[in-house]
Order: sequence, then structure tokens, then C-alpha cells
Amino acid sequence: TKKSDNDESAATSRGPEQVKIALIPGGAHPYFQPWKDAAATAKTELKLGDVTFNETSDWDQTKQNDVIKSLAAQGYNAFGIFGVSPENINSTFEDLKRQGFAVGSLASCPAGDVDKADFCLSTDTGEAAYKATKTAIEAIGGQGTIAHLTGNKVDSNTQRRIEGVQKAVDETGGKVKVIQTVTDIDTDLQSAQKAVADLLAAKGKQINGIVTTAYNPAVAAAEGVKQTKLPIKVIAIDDDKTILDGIKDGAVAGTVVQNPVGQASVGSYALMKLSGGCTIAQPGVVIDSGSFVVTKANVDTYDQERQTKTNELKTAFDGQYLVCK
Amino acid sequence: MLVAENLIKTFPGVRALDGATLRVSPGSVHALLGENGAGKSTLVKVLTGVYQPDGGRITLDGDDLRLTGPMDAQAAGIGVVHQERNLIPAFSVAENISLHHLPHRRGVVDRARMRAEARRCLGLLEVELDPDAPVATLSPAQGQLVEIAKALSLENRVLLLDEPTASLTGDEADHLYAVVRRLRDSGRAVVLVSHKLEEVFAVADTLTVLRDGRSVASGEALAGFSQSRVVDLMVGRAYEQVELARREVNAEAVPALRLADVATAHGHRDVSLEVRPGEILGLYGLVGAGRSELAKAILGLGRITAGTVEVHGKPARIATVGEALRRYRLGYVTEDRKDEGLFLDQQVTRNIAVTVWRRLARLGLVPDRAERRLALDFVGKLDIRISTPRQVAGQLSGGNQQKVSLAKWLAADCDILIVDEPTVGIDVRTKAAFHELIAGLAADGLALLLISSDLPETVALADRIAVMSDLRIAGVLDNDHDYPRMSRQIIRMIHAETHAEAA
Amino acid sequence: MSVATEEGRTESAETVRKPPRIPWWANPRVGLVILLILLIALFTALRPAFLDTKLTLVPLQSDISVYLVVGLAQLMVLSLGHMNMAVGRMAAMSAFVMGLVHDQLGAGLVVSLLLGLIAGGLLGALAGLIISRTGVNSFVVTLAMDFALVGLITILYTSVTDGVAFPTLPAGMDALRFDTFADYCLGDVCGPRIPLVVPFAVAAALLVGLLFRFSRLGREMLMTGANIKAAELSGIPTKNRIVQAHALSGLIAGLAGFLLAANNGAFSASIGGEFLLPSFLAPVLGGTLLAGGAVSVLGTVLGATLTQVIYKGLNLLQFQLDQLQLYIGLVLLAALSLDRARHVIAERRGAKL
Amino acid sequence: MTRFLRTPDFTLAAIALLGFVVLAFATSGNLLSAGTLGAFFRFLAVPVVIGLSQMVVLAVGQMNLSVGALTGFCAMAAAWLMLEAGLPAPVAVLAALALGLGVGLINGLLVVFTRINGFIVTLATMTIIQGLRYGVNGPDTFQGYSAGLRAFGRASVLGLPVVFLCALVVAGLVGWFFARTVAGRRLLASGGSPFAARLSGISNDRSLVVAHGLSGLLAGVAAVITVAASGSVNASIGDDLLLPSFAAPIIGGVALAGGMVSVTGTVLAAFLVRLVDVMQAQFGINPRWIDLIIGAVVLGAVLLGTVRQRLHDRGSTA
Ligand SMILES: Nc1ncnc2c1ncn2[C@@H]1O[C@H](COP(=O)(O)OP(=O)(O)OP(=O)(O)O)[C@@H](O)[C@H]1O
Ligand SMILES: Nc1ncnc2c1ncn2[C@@H]1O[C@H](COP(=O)(O)OP(=O)(O)OP(=O)(O)O)[C@@H](O)[C@H]1O
Ligand SMILES: [Mg+2]
Ligand SMILES: [Mg+2]
Repeated sequence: TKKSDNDESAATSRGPEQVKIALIPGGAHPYFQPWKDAAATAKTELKLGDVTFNETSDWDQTKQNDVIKSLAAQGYNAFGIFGVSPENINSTFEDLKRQGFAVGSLASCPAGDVDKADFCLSTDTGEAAYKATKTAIEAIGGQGTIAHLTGNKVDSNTQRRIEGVQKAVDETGGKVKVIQTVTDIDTDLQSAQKAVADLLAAKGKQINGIVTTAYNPAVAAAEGVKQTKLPIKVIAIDDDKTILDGIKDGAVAGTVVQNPVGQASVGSYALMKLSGGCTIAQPGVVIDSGSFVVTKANVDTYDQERQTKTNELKTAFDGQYLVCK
Repeated sequence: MLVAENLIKTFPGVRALDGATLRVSPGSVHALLGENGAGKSTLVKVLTGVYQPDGGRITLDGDDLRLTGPMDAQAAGIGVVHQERNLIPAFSVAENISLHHLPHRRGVVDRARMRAEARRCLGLLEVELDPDAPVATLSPAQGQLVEIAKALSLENRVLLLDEPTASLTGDEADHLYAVVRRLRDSGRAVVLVSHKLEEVFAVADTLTVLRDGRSVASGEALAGFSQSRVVDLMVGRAYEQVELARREVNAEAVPALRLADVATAHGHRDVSLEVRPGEILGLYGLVGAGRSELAKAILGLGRITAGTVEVHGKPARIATVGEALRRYRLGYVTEDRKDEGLFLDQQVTRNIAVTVWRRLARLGLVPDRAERRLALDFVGKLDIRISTPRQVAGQLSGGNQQKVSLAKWLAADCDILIVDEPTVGIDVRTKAAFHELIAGLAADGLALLLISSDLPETVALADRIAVMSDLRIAGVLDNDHDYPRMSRQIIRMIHAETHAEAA
Repeated sequence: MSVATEEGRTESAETVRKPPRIPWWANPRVGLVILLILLIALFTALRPAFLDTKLTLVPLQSDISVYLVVGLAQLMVLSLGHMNMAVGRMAAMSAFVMGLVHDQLGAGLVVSLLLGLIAGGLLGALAGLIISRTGVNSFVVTLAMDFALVGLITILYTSVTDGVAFPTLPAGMDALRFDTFADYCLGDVCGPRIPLVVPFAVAAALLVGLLFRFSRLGREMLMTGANIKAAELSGIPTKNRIVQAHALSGLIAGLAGFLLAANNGAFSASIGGEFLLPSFLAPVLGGTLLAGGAVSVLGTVLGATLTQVIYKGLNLLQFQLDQLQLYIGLVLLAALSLDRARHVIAERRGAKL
Repeated sequence: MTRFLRTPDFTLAAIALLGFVVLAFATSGNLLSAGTLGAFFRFLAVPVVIGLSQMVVLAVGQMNLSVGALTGFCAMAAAWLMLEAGLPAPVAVLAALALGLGVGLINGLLVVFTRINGFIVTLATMTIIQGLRYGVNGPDTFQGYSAGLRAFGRASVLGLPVVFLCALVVAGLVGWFFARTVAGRRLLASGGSPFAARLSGISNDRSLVVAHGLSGLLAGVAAVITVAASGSVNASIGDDLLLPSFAAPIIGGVALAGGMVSVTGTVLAAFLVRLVDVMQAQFGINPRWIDLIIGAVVLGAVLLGTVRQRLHDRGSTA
């Protein structure tokens, strides 16, 4: 006979000082660095028991699960997670939920239509890729060819990005074509540089724009185009210093930035509320944390726009997504 | 004067040297004798810094000698040829010869000087070898010669030779002994380890006999000993060789193994042979005559291009040794035990039992106890000196390794057995025991093809002798066991063949 | 100078002396056990949560199970002195077949598992076949196979699913993932807190141990690894043994893929991506050589346990990424050096026996 | 010359040449345009050097799992020295080489003194080095260091990138080292038959240390090439080098057991793999198929080699 296992998942209500939040990215990546500060800020502002940031999972789902369990063993009771493998992460969420923890899926949603976390606060990757491609199309004058450089092909986020790019291209009614999609070059900078050099050597003259939807390809593309002096418009991703510098000196035509700070701070806020007895109105709800096109024109001011979005998100949680007694 | 006193060397579970003493004077050839596993090679290795002794002392001209490694021995002027080959296969002859002191100019190898040195050393042995040929392409005998040349390359005061002639032909051995005499006459000391007592008595001046790691004679003049007295000392009791019982072979019986006009990819032509059950057919020839290659071709390891092989009267197509064993109960004891015969890192029991697992296995599982009993049975029969049944084959003395590779095939329970140079490096007493065993197998109805370059052995054991020369059968003789006459006939046959070739 | 008097010859039975007594602590496996105990004590002292059954010990057992099986898959071919660079991808292909059979044909857990294992075995056999027939280095063949499979796996997943994973799991996989024997009770007696995946790994280890220790097949594989020429000349069908060892390697890799899918909760293309190094680490730590001819299953068990314990312990100590990696390497080195020192002392004592 | 025709190197060379010519035609000459050729060879430099770095330890029967991480670490260290410590490029380059050599020597000493399997030792040092590599600058990218160094990385002579020529020179030196110097011969002797080498008075321990040291030094060279040629480095550098470092020498015919090297084989194998890379870019092959193709090409190349060898053996014995 099997014991019933619902005996422990009864939600407990914790005061803010009892809430210990763990923010867990998929691995070491510049994108997540703002989480570190946001975590510290959240801790002091919300007077939480603790907020930690742990990037040791090394882009391996098994290791990430280990890290999560270790943190749980350490007494952390609310989790904001970027799942390494969107396909598998629901199981991890389910596991945590069974133990009565508040769980937010941050910066990436599980693959498929089901989300076992309380909520998913992430960039709509398809939408961001769409915006990036739109920007690229605009930059090349609405006509020509673009190449798309991205990351791990066995990842559903990558599939969404490819779809997003395609959508924007389709809208031009054939005036713009995707000449090539290069995947799997986000693992390390060298592969990205090599791939960019080969691509430019083979088709540099036919390419008008490059859309990159992963970090290493973005750095490599900016550098590669600058070196070959080809008139190619590069659309990068995120706002790492190297990329912002590129925008300022013209090597990069634009970038699509996401909202990591918002994800971490609003995510922490929501996790605190959920731990404190609130429930989510629509479990598994997907919330876009926003994506913003940055070009030379708004490179110094885009952050205000982003902060506005962050504040909106917080209000939306209070008024819309959370149900508190 | 090199003196080693009361040397003690213990390996886990066995005391290889137990107070051995050796005194060698300049200007003499000193024989170091003993049964397989008596500790001769261990003594040689202690004297050349390969092993550090656990007790005892070594002096050279009265000065204490501390050998912490092979380099120290070289520095002290002690050269050595070990029993096992120690050449680097991928390196050239010349480079192997001068490996311990590669001539160089500011770190860059001086090839011209290296070649010259190799030519000089090979010249001493009157061997013609291309100094640039990789050692891997040489025959075992040639490798042995390179090894000896290497020891000669240094201006040594003492030269230790451990079984230097095991794989050499008579001529090559004669050259070597001429060099040994020359070295002696120029005032060097030479220590010679060998199981070929005739050679030892022809060249040595003094002797040491080891038994179970102890010296039972050390430093006496050889002149005062007879061969049988030496054997008695080695064995530890009065030892008398037993005459082999005569067997009758049924000449009418269907041959167990028959070759008819076989040609091979290796170059054999028109080879016809037959071995009947209960018969020992000796296959004699000089090194390189093509006997081993013929055996390998029969077993599917070489290609047969024409002719037929029949087993018990039926044509046989053998592709692998496994098939030969399974289908035809035909076994082959290889000549090269280190590379092809033994699993040096595996336990002795497994080495012996490997051919019988198929027979012992129940539901695919091998009962440990039966395996061990069977293996230890052969350890006893062949008097294999092991310290524990778990000992790995690589730790056995040279002769005992040879016995293990024999035991493996004796255990396999075959109808037909091809044995290739079975008694190389085996001591006198064990050799006799082995001969008895082989004769006994034949008496039990086994068909045996005995490939041997040891003429006395062939004449003692075989019922008929096939002589192979230059990839052909020069003739087949009925053996009347009269050694002088048989050997004359055989040698004449080989010569006739080479003459015919030249004409 | 003396001539010894004739003595009675020592009988051969006497020369087979009793095995030398090697101190129990000189056994390399014992060294690993001691290390494990020390590390566990250390981690527990630093972080009592290390002994938390639910959050540490149970997941630890699941992880050990997966990496033990991965190690066993590599161990199979290490016995030959070969390598299987495609362990991860064979696991992924095998998992794909399991997912496919369930998803498309609606097969249950057992059928899916079996068919998946067979697929893994066939892939392994294919590698073995190429190696044994062409004589090309196993490293090259399996590396090439790994490349080929990476491509194939994504192609297959994207053609039968809308992503890179199967959306459903056979019934029972969830139990494997979440349950321990403590969840199953007969009256008042419940099982121990051992996850359900553990018996799979234990069974695999026992079978592999049995294979190498007692079966003709396993022993002949070892002999093939020890000296392939001599093995061939001893009548061992070495080519078949090579194919069989690789097939078993593929099959066991498939099992590892299954266990990981159970632990992670999906049959996905990313399974096995991180198997390669751990697959070598566990057996080699346990004393198996890359040269072939000798394997240690118990060592592999301990090697897998040791690495996971180190990993888990350091995780609990919550280092930053750079420090974590630093300490993993240092602990590994320090631990092994200690083990080595113990070995040297044992050797010295042994020589004086 | 006839001897060369029979070697596996010749098979590889023939395949490489054939592949190159076919690709040149298939791209209607685009492959031969300056830009393409430059990119082709510039990114061949690191695979060649890293393959040699692995080959050196394979020669003594060891493995070095830390080559990739070490390359990344040295690259990050060099960039740090230029950007944060403000040292001139030549100093940074020398420091990177010294760092590689030093870490390699430590690997070797650890192997010798602990007697732990080299595989495990370098696996452990690999994780340590990965930690250090990350520690230099976290996940962020270094960019904009010495213009001179970057110009060097982009310079070319007669259409061939200077970094590639450097790699060839390094390969030549390594080949010469193993073929002609006493130290090189000793390494090979130790690798081929350690016991025989010991009996000839060669210290196997010293060989191990030298081999690991040399391997580390070559990783340092790879790092310098990376820093110069790429213009930006971060903690991910070196992550994709481990497998290629083994693949090049082994496809090139170097045995894992030790005792032999093949510099030409290693260079040619790296060339072949690079050819496949470029083919993907030129034809825009679906990346999903590319791995399949690499697998097939590698296997095909090696198979062809064995078939040739067999035919040759048969021809000579018949
Ligand atoms: N490395 C080793 N480890 C363990 N035992 C060893 C080792 N080397 C030799 N022995 C043992 O020491 C004993 C003496 O061996 P040794 O090789 O000196 O004999 P030997 O007199 O040369 O015999 P042979 O005539 O057969 O060559 C044997 O019992 C052998 O098993
Ligand atoms: N002169 C030689 N040069 C190189 N290799 C040789 C030479 N003679 C023989 N060999 C090789 O030595 C091995 C043994 O020779 P083979 O089988 O032809 O003769 P055999 O009669 O069995 O002589 P042996 O008594 O040496 O075994 C073979 O591999 C053969 O190719
Ligand atoms: Mg001996
Ligand atoms: Mg022969």
C-alpha cells in the first residue's frame, strides 16, 4: 500500500523575516549578473530573512537540481529559478511545490503549455527576437538578407527565437530573407568567433544584417563585422558593457535588452508574498518582463523605460496576479 | 673483482634471493646456473641496479657499490643483457644501441656518430644489420643480437649475459662466444646465465650454482665439475635422466592432421605433411625456415593459397584459433610467449585456464573452484614456481612463464597439438619432465607437431622428423633415435636444399 | 667457498606458499571507503544539513545511481582497453526510443524501457562492429559516432515532437522520481528511505560484477583487453567479445539515460550531454585502468559515491562558482594523495613480509 | 618519398587536399578569396597548437584534460595583465607562456609525486583552472586590449595569417624536438616502453614532467594566439577545445598508448575538421546535419587509411 504524500505540502505562512529566497540562474552568464545586486537590494528593502544568488549549476539540469536541493537543505524556502532545460524544469518545480515552497520561473518559462511554478516572469523570447529582427529590418532599410545567430538548438527557447525571427521576416512579404541560422555557438566565445568569421567569409557580401539572440554570438558578431569592415548591421542582445560600447562607437546598430533587474526584484517580491500566505490567481501564469530596443538614440535613457516597466510589473502582481487575504 | 655477498631480495610472498653470493674475477667467464626460478635473473637485476637488495653487500674491487638505478651500474662499468627483450620497437637499431648515451651536439642527436657506433658494435658480433631499420621489423634473433650489441657498446669492465643465446642459431651463438672470449682475454669479467650446459662448459671458467635463492656453489673452477654433477647441485639431489619409453605408432591410422601441397601467402610451396594420432612429428629447421608461419597459416592466422588441410581425413577450413579449438580440437603453443602466449598482468591460474573456460562453464558461469583445481594441477605437473595462485604471470621467472604458456594448451585437452619451440629457456630437469609429458600425451593418442630448433630434443622425442628449409619441406625421415646419425642426415638435407637453391 | 650438502628437494606443493597477508587497510577499495567516511564526517560537521534525509540523502542516492550506471557503461569497454566517447549520446538515443515508444505507441514503462535498452545495445554493437572489423581505434569510432548521434537526435526529436522533449512520461516514472521505499508500507512496516531508482543501479552493478567475476564472457573480455593477440591465440573469439562489450556498454548507457530521465522528469534531447567525464571519473577513481584487462565494479560504486558526496558537500557549503570549482579539484587531489600515501605505506609493510 | 606514399599521413594529406579542391570548386572559388582563406587559416591555428599540446602528453602515454581550461586561463590572464595591470603586450604574452608552462609542470609533478593516474590529476587541475579562469573576470568579456597585439593577430603574409604561420612554426619545432633532440627521443622512449627506457638510464619521471610542462607551454601558445586573433576573450574560452585536442592527434594516427607522435598527421587532421566547419558556412548546411557529416568524414578518413594499409600489406606479402 502506498502512503499518501500530501501530508507536507500544506502551505505555511511565513513572515518576511522567515522568507529565505534563492535566485538560481542556469549557470555563469553576464545576463544574470544584475540579479546579484537586485538580490541584495531586495533583501534590505523587503526585510527578508535572506536572498542568495547561486550560479554554480554549470548549465546542467542535474547539477542545477542538486544546487536547488542543497539550498533547500540549507533552509531556503522560496525559489526563483532559470531552468537550464525548459523541457525538464517542470519536474523540478513540481518537486519544490510538493514541499510547500514558493517557486517562480524567472527569465525562462518551461517548454510546452504547462507551468508548474507559481508564475513565470520572463522575457517573451519569441517577442524579443521579433523586436530585434524588426529593428534589423529597419536598419537595413526594409529590404535585404539577414543572418540569425543563436544558442543551444536542443532548447525550446531557441526554437521560439527562431520562430520570432521568422515572423518578423514573413511580415515583410518577401523583401527580407533569412539567409542562414547558425545555432549552438553560445557555449564559448571562440566557437562563436569562428562561426562568425566563416559566415562573413562565405556570405559577408550578401548579408545586410545580423540578428543575434545569444551573448557570445553577439560579442563575436560585433567584433567580426568591425574587423572585416563590411556594411552589416548587427543587432545584439542584452546590455553588457561590451555591447553598449559597441552601440556608442557604431559597431552595433542596436540591441534588445531584457529586464533582469525587474525579474529578480519583482520576482523576489512575489515570492515573499506567496510565502506570506498569498496565492496566485492563475497558477502558472506567464508574465512578460519586457524587452526594449536600444539604439544609439536611446542608449543613455533606456533604463528609465525599463524601471517604469518594473514598477508596472509590481503593481500588476499586487492588483492582478496575487490573491491575498 | 665484482663480489656480491649474502644478497637478499624479497618480493611479496617469495624470497627470490636468500643469501646469494657471487664472485667474479677479471679475465674470466663465470657461469651462473640454476633451475627455473632459482633467482639468477633476480641476481643479475640486483647487480645492475634494477632491483635494490633487501640485504647483503656488493663490492667492486673492494669498494662498496651502491646501485640506486641502472644508471649507477652503467657508471660503474657493468653492462648487461637481460633475459627479456628490452628494446624500443619504434626506434632504429642504431638508436636502441646507444640509447643510454645518445651522442649529441648541444642536445641534438648526432646521427652520424650514432650510426657509426652501431656499426662498430654490430661488427664485433659479425652481424649485418641496417642501423636505420626499426627494431620492430627484426626477427627475435636479430633483436637479441641488437640487445647484445647494446651491452657491448659501452666500455664495460663486467658484462652480465642472461640467457643470451635462447633465440640464436648455432652460428650466431658461436659469434657471440667468440666475442665473449675476446672480452675475457682483454681482462673483462663476463657472467653467463644459460640452460644450455654444453655451451656453458665450452666457454666458462668458473661457476656459481643457485638453488632457491641460495648459492650452493660459488666461485669454483668449472674444470672440477661434470655436467651431471652440476645438474645434481642445481636440483639438490642425485638426478638421473629417465629414458623415454618407446611407443608404437599405428602407421595405418587416418592422419589426425594432413597437409597436401599447401602453399601460403607467406611463400611456402608444396608443403605436404601428416601426423597420425599417437605420433610426434618433429618439424626441424633453422631459424627463419618458415615453420612458425606454417603453423600460423594452418590456424588461419596466415592465408593458405593452395593445397588442402585435412583433420581426421576431412578437409578443414580454419579461420581462427577459437574455431580450431572448438571444431577440430587443435591447439597451438606459440613461440613468442611474451606477446602471443601470456597475459602478463593476469593471474597464473587464469592464464592456464583461459582455454578451458568453454568446457568448464555452466550456464555461462565459470566455477572458481574447478578452474583453480585444474590450473593448480598443471602448476604441479610442470613444477611451475609460483608464490601464490594469485600471482600474475609477468612476475614469474622466464622459464616458468614458458611453462605457463605450455600448461594452457595441455589443459585445453586437444586431439592435435602444435608446439613451437617449447623448451626455450627451460632448465634441464623440467625439460626432461616436459619430454616425458609430451611422450605421455602421444602415448594417449594425441597427435603432436613439434617445431623445435633444438636438434637433440627433436631426435629424442619425434617419431618422424620433417626438415624444413627455405619455406619447403626438404624431406621427412624416420627417426631411429641415433643422434649422431640423425643429425648428420638432417644437416646434409638442409645443405642439399640450400645448394639446390643456389644452383 | 662452499658446496652445500645435498638436501631433499623442496616439493612443488611447498613452493606454493601461503598467500602473503596484505593488511586489510592496504586494499585500495578500503582507502576509498575511509575517504568517504572522512568526507561525510567533515561535511556533516560543517553543515548538519548534510544528513537531512529528505533534502540531501535521498537526492544523493538518486544521483549516485545515475552516475554509477554511467560509470558502469564506460567500465564495460574499459575492460577491453577501449573507450566509449558516445556514452552520453547512446543514452540520449535510448531515451528517445523509450519516449517514442510510449508517446507514439502508448506502451507502458516496462516495454518502453526494454525497447530503449535494446536500441542502446544495438548502437553499442554497431560501434563494436566497426571497431572490431576495421581495427580503427575505439576513441575515433565512438567520437565520430557521438558527432553523428548529436545531429541525429535533434533531427529525430524535432520531427516527432514540437520541441526537444516528449511531453508525456509512462505511468510509474513519477513514482521512480519522487518515491522512496518509505512510501510503501505493509501494515506498519515501511521500507527504508531509499529512492526507487537505486535498485536499478544496484542490480546493474551486481550483474556487471557477476559478469566480470564469474562468467566466461566477462573474463574473456578482460583477457581480450589484457593482450588481444594472446587472447586470439588462446581461442577467444576476440571480435565477438569486442562487439559484445560495446553492446553492453550501449545498453547500460541506455539504462543511465532512463534513470536520468526519471530523475529529471522528461525524455529529452539533452540527456547524456554531461555524461562523458563522469563516466570515466567513477571507474578510474575506483582503480580501473584505461589500459584494459582489469576492472573494479566495487571501485566504480565507490568512485561514483565519492564524487557525488564531494559535489553535494561543497554545494551545501555554498561557494561561489570559482571557489566551488577550485575546491572540487583540490578535494579530489588531496583525497587521492592521502589514499596514495596509505598505499605507499602498505607497500613498504608488504615488502617486509 | 615512396615511403611517404605508404604512410597514413599520405592518406590524410590526400583527403585533405581533395576536400579542399572540391570545396574550392563547389564554392566557385570563393574559398580561395583572400577573406575566406584568411578566416580558414586563422581559426586553424588554435586547433593545430592545441592538438600538439595533447599529442605531447599522449607521447608519454598520458592525457591532459586541462588543456582547454588552461588555454582559457592563460588567455584571460594575459588580457587582465594588459587591461587591469596595464602591462605592455610583450610582457603579457611572455607571462601567458610562463603561466602555461608553470601549470603544465605542476601537472607533471603531481602525476609523478602522487602516482595518481594522469587522467584524474588533470581532471582535478582542470576544475581548479576553470575556477581560476572564471575568477579573473567573472562571466564578463575583456575587450580593447593592446592594438599592436590585435594587429599581429590580424596580420597576414602572402595571404596566410601570421598566427597560422606561427602555429606551423610551432608544429615544426615540436616535430624537430621529437625527431632530433635527445630530450624528445627520451620522451618517446619512456612512452614506448617505460621499463626498457628505465633500463637504459632514462628517468621516466622526468619524461612525464617534461611532457606535461611542454603541453602546458603549448596551451600557453594557443592562448596567446587566441588573444591576438580574436580581439575579445572571456571565461568561456577553451570550453570547446578538449575534444578537438584529442581528435586531431588520434585521427592523425597517434596511439593513446604512447611512444609515438605524428605532427603532420595532427596538423592534417585539424585541417580536415576545419574544412568541415567551413563547408557548413559556405553551403549553409542545416547545422543539425553538420555533426553527422563530421562524424562520417572522420570515420571515412580513418577507414580509408586502414583499407589502404591492408591492401598494401596484402600486396607486399603476395
Ligand atoms: N617482479 C617480481 N615480482 C614477484 N616475484 C618475482 C618477480 N621477479 C621474480 N620473481 C620471483 O622470483 C623468483 C626468482 O626469479 P628469477 O627470474 O630470478 O629466476 P631465474 O633463476 O632467472 O629463472 P629462469 O631460469 O626461469 O629465468 C621466482 O620465483 C619468481 O617468481
Ligand atoms: N631474416 C629475417 N629478417 C626479418 N624477419 C625474419 C627473418 N627471418 C625470419 N623472420 C621473421 O621471424 C619470424 C619467424 O620466422 P619463420 O616463422 O619464417 O621461421 P621459423 O622456422 O619458425 O623460425 P623460428 O625458429 O625463428 O621461429 C617470422 O615472423 C619471420 O617473418
Ligand atoms: Mg631468468
Ligand atoms: Mg618459429
